[in-house]
Amino acid sequence: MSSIHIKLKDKDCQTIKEICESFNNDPGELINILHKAQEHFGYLPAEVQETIAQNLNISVAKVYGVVTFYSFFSMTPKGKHPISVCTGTACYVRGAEKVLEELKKELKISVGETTPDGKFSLSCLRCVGACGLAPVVMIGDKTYGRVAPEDVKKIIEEYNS
Amino acid sequence: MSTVKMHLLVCGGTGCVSSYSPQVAESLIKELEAHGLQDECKVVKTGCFGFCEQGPIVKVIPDNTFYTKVAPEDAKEIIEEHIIKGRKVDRLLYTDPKKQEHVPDSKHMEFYKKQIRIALRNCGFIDPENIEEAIARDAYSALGKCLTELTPQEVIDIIKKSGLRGRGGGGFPTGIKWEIAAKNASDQKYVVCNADEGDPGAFMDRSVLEGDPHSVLEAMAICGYCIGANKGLIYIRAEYPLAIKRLKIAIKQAMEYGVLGDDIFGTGFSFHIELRYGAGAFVCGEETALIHSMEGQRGEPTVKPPFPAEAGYLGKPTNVNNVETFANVPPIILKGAEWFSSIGTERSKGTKVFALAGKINNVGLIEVPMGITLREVIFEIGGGIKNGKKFKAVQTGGPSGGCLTETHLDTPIDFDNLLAAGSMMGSGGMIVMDEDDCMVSIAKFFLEFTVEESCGKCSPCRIGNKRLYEILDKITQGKGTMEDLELLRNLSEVIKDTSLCGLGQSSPNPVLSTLTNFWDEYVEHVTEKKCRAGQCTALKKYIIDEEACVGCTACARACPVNAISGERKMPHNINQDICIKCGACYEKCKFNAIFIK
Amino acid sequence: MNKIKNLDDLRKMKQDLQNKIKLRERGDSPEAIVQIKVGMATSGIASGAKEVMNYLIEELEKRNIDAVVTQVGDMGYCYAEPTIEVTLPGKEPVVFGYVNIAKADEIIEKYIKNGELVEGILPANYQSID
Amino acid sequence: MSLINIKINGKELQVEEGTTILQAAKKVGIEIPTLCYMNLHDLNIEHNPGGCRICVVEVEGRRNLAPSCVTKVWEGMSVKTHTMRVLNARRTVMELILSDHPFECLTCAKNGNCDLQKLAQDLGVREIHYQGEQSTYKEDKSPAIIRDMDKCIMCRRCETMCNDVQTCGVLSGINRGFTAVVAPAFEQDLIKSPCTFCGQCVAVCPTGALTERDYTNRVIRALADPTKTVIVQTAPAVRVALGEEFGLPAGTIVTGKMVAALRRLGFDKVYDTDFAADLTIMEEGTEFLDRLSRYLNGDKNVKLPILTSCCPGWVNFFEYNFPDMRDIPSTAKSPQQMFGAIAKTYLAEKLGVKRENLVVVSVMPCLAKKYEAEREEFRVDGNPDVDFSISTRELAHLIKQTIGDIKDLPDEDFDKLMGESTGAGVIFGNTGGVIEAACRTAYEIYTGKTLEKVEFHQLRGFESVRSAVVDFDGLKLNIGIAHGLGNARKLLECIRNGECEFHAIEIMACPGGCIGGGGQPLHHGNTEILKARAAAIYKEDEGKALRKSHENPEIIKLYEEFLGKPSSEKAHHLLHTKYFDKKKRIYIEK
Repeated sequence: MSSIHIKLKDKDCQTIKEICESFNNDPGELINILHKAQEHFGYLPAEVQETIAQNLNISVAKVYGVVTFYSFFSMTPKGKHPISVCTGTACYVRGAEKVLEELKKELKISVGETTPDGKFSLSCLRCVGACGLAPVVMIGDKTYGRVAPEDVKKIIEEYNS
Repeated sequence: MSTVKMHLLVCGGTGCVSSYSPQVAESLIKELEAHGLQDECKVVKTGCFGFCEQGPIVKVIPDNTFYTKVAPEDAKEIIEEHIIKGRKVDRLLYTDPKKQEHVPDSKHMEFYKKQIRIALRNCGFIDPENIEEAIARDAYSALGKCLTELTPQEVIDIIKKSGLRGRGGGGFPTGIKWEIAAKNASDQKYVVCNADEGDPGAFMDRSVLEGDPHSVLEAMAICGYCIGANKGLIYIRAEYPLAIKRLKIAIKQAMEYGVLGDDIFGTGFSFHIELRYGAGAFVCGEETALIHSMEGQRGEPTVKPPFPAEAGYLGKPTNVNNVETFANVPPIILKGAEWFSSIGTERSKGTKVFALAGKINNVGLIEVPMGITLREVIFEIGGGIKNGKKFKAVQTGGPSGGCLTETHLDTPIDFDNLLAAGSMMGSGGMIVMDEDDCMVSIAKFFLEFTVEESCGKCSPCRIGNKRLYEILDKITQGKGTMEDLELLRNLSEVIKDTSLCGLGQSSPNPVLSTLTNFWDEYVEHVTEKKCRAGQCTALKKYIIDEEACVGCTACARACPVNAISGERKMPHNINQDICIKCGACYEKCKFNAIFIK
Repeated sequence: MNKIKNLDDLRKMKQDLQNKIKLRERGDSPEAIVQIKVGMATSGIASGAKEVMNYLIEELEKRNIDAVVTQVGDMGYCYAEPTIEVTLPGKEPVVFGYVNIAKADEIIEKYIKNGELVEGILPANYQSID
Repeated sequence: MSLINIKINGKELQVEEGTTILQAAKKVGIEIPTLCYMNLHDLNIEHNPGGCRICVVEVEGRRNLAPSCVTKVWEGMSVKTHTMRVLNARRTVMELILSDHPFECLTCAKNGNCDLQKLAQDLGVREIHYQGEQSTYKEDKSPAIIRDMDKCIMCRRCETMCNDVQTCGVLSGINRGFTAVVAPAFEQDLIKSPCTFCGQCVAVCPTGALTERDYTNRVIRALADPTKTVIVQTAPAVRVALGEEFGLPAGTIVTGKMVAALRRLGFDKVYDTDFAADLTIMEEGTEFLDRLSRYLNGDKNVKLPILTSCCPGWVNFFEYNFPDMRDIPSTAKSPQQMFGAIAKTYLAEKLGVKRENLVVVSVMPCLAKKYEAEREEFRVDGNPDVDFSISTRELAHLIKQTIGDIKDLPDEDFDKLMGESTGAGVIFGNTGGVIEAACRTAYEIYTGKTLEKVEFHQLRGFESVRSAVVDFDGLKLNIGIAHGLGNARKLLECIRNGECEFHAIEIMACPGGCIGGGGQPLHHGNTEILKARAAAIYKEDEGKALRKSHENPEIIKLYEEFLGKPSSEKAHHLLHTKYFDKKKRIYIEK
């Protein structure tokens, strides 16, 4: 997993400390703690994981092992407009793959990447439960249903203006 | 109170929410207020109606008018025409796909006719964020009955007698599971609700949690009473924000009303429930993996025994059931084991919720009695295949299941029949495929999922599934051999036979079932390099119809690899060796002279 | 907030709350109870259909009769407005014309409670309107 | 324990409840192949994740095959271990594992000593039907350990050793599915991790994924260089294990043949680390007595217990994990480094060789010694006190490449000046040995009396954490001993929390002490081998004429001619060191 490096400010370390304390510094709550930290920082850079490990008194390798196990956790910041394509079965049989290909072509990035300008990031989701609207693309909190590959350009333009 | 003469139920499930049902509800309220009708007509945001295909849904009570695809702008017309003048808004009514007629109310919809709603009894009926509506519908009455009238063993006996089996996939008898956990003595035990619904294309658990969270909370408390646990944990996907929100509200309200917490109903029994979040790992649906995940570890399954009922969460006896299983419990307690077991088949009692999706007219969530046939589900409830195409297969059981064909359409659906047919019940995903779906590609799609979701702990699953995927990919690329088909089968068998957990033990099912049911299609891919569904890009052939081609050269100019040659005003030709099958020529041709073979 | 201290509290609360959703439960299985449709088109409203409807809803509730009252558009009997259609469980629908409050009371007491016919039934050569 | 009746391949037998199928089969002589499974029962380490699925067997009534290493028997169980279904499964799984393993056997460090290779042969794999993408990772070359994760088969023994046994927490399973592998945090190199280089991961790795950094090439080059004087020192635990590499039974003492072999390899002088061990006792013992007497006189600035510091894995461990307590270990360098420091000063002068032309090689049972030799503080103007440290295994390779075998070599003696040693130096190789050696000397210096019996049996044994009382003529000293870093952690936490009081503590990073070091011939989980090595160490001690460090004539001479007294200024300069706080070091690449 590639990662970018940041320097944590004292304030950030304090936030992490508080998150850990809110879970009694219990290593059993690691996943909940990571959720909170990701909510706060937007992603989980190495330094954040390191600080969590110190607070919980567990090895940072263990934290990293957990972070890399779960697809919800990310070590790279998402774009300003995170794009998620549902690749659940219902969306698959209704052409999600072609929509994904089109998005990759349009944004010139692959899944898991962010555009150089930090505007868009692309990821896949397993079923957002809007199977009736398949294929579904989410940009931020907004859901686009029945998306055809031809629609991709137009949708992206909404965010480019 | 009695002046309220109408209710407008607006679906607040995730599907409808993402097509703006909250805004619809808002507009309706605004319109009602504008006409001074707010006391006569109430807008209620409910859980999912199941009919997601046509969302957002607004249902008018008491006449059961079922409005589909309602936009916020439609609110004015609904209020002014229907509510005030009693005239239904025809254009928003559901159109029957077969008869092409508007259906006046839900009672006349094929979609609902054959359904029996037990687990979904309150979904689309009550406001899930209001415990009072749940209580009015008997919530916590079953818990009250258990705590005051029945011993734990008596409750277990009722569940055993009802024949309820786990709805999460395995189909293990719920009563027996509870009994084992009850018998393992310990100072602390746990009840865990598995809400880590991960099957791509299944969302029944989420619908229950979003539409009727109290039924799950109540059932967990009942389970706690039976096995001697006072703590419950719900392991829920972090990707379900709405369900999480509603669960939190429900837990808070239940605590306030005293139906959860300490000394419930003054009986001395206490039960507390906490939420734990999943983080995107399908394998955590496996109960040992789920427990490790709740303990803050990598969600890697461990060998059973020991079963969670012996040593589960934090090493303590733990009973894990899935959401739908729990949702069935309160009605069984209230209405009796006989009532429940009168529904269903010999060995599969009650109902099952399915998420119907794919190439079908009525996509949505349905609850049907066990023993119903696939034909009834697909062609009656589901309204048949979309766009009048031909039915090809139905995939049940998600990535662990298999593809069933026309020959299985009249098989009664239950745990054992599906297993015998080479698929499984799974959590209830049901994806319908038509003639445009390539079965090799479908198997590949599921394997891609498994490869990504395998935890990597045991070698057959970690490497074997990857190799299965690679062989399938090779076949869809037109590079497969007959020997590959043999290897696929052997490898599939070995992975099933040797994998550590349920994920690997069932992951080859999509391969095996398609190999069995669609052998010809595999052979075609291998020997004729042909994909009859036209889905495998590498096997597509773009050919110019010499009769239709006028030699305009548009295609030749569009071809990025110069595979098209021909004189101006003469029929052109595509060199198949050079063609990269990008389809650019096909799109450019104005004379429909290029066809795909 | 009333904390539920024992099972009786829960049962009582359930009784009290049932009204909230009674409408929906009745709507869910209308064939088992009395169904009343009130013609509510513009002409109906003008001729007092709304008052009749409110009266019916309130009185049925008071007199403890499980019924579902819905409004429909023009029933095709403009001359006899306001009109209502009553369907008793298991019986054919019957349409009454010129219904005012007094008539409504009579319909409840005689036809709905005892199945006795009441004056004012309109000819049955129509189709029920949804 | 109740007995249970089972049937394996038709054979009926009774076994204790809780026995696994694997153990039960072994009882009746049926060998079920295993790969990820590891059982170090004397050390209470059992690793059975059930991950490789090689040991699967057929159990009557069970739908799928059962992993025999974790499946416990039940009454009436009927097992078949070698049916065609089982063989096909095992062979297919093996093919799968090999399909994701590089075919580099010829150049692999583990060639001929690889569990995977042997198993593939045993299972008769001749062709790999399932080919496809192979996982690739960047190679991680630390001064001590090389990680080549392309060869990892995810048995995860290393993870167990690193986390459960040694509690270093360096390695963890990361990623999932096909990309799952064992790695340090952020897949950084070991050198940037809190790795102690104890080498226990290397010792248990069934493939070539984890191996020692091989310095034999550098040694060969030095030996070939006529301008260099190359000398060698050999640690106590090497001589009782080297023979195993040449087919001798475990516990065979090959000191003399080892010396002969080293001479034939071309080393100019062959010396003994045991000599430096005696020197360590002089310094550490003096420091201990000094701290003890000040402590007894009520000096509040003195901290007890004193902790031994001769194990470099242990030193790394407390620098990372207990930096707040780094003032309590003895400041005495390890024997390897004491040897180097004296060799490059005193000896260089005696031999008339310039420091930069003197190459000091050490043969160690240890991988952390390689890292220790590279520490900045053990250099003078960039020139290291110890140039290269090679493991017992590397020495064996070198001998095999050149001389062939050691069995027929004559027994030869170490060279003079730094070759003489006492029994006290020898027992450094066992857990409890350092503290016993220290007691032998400290007792005599403290009491002024001669020990009647030099053995302190209360300090010996295999128990992971031990405590014993040693009577210094009325002064009762509480001694603590731990081997294995996980046990060390327990002991240190106990001290930190003020829950236990000791005067002195010996800690060895590896289970069993140096005889079980990460550089020793692989014991493949057989603790009988460790016990035989330990017994041999004590036997060597018994055979020595001198058994107390302060009686070593070469040591006496060294102090007389060069160092003055133990703990003198010169001794401090050359033989003592300081420790660093490495906890705060951020292990993230900048």
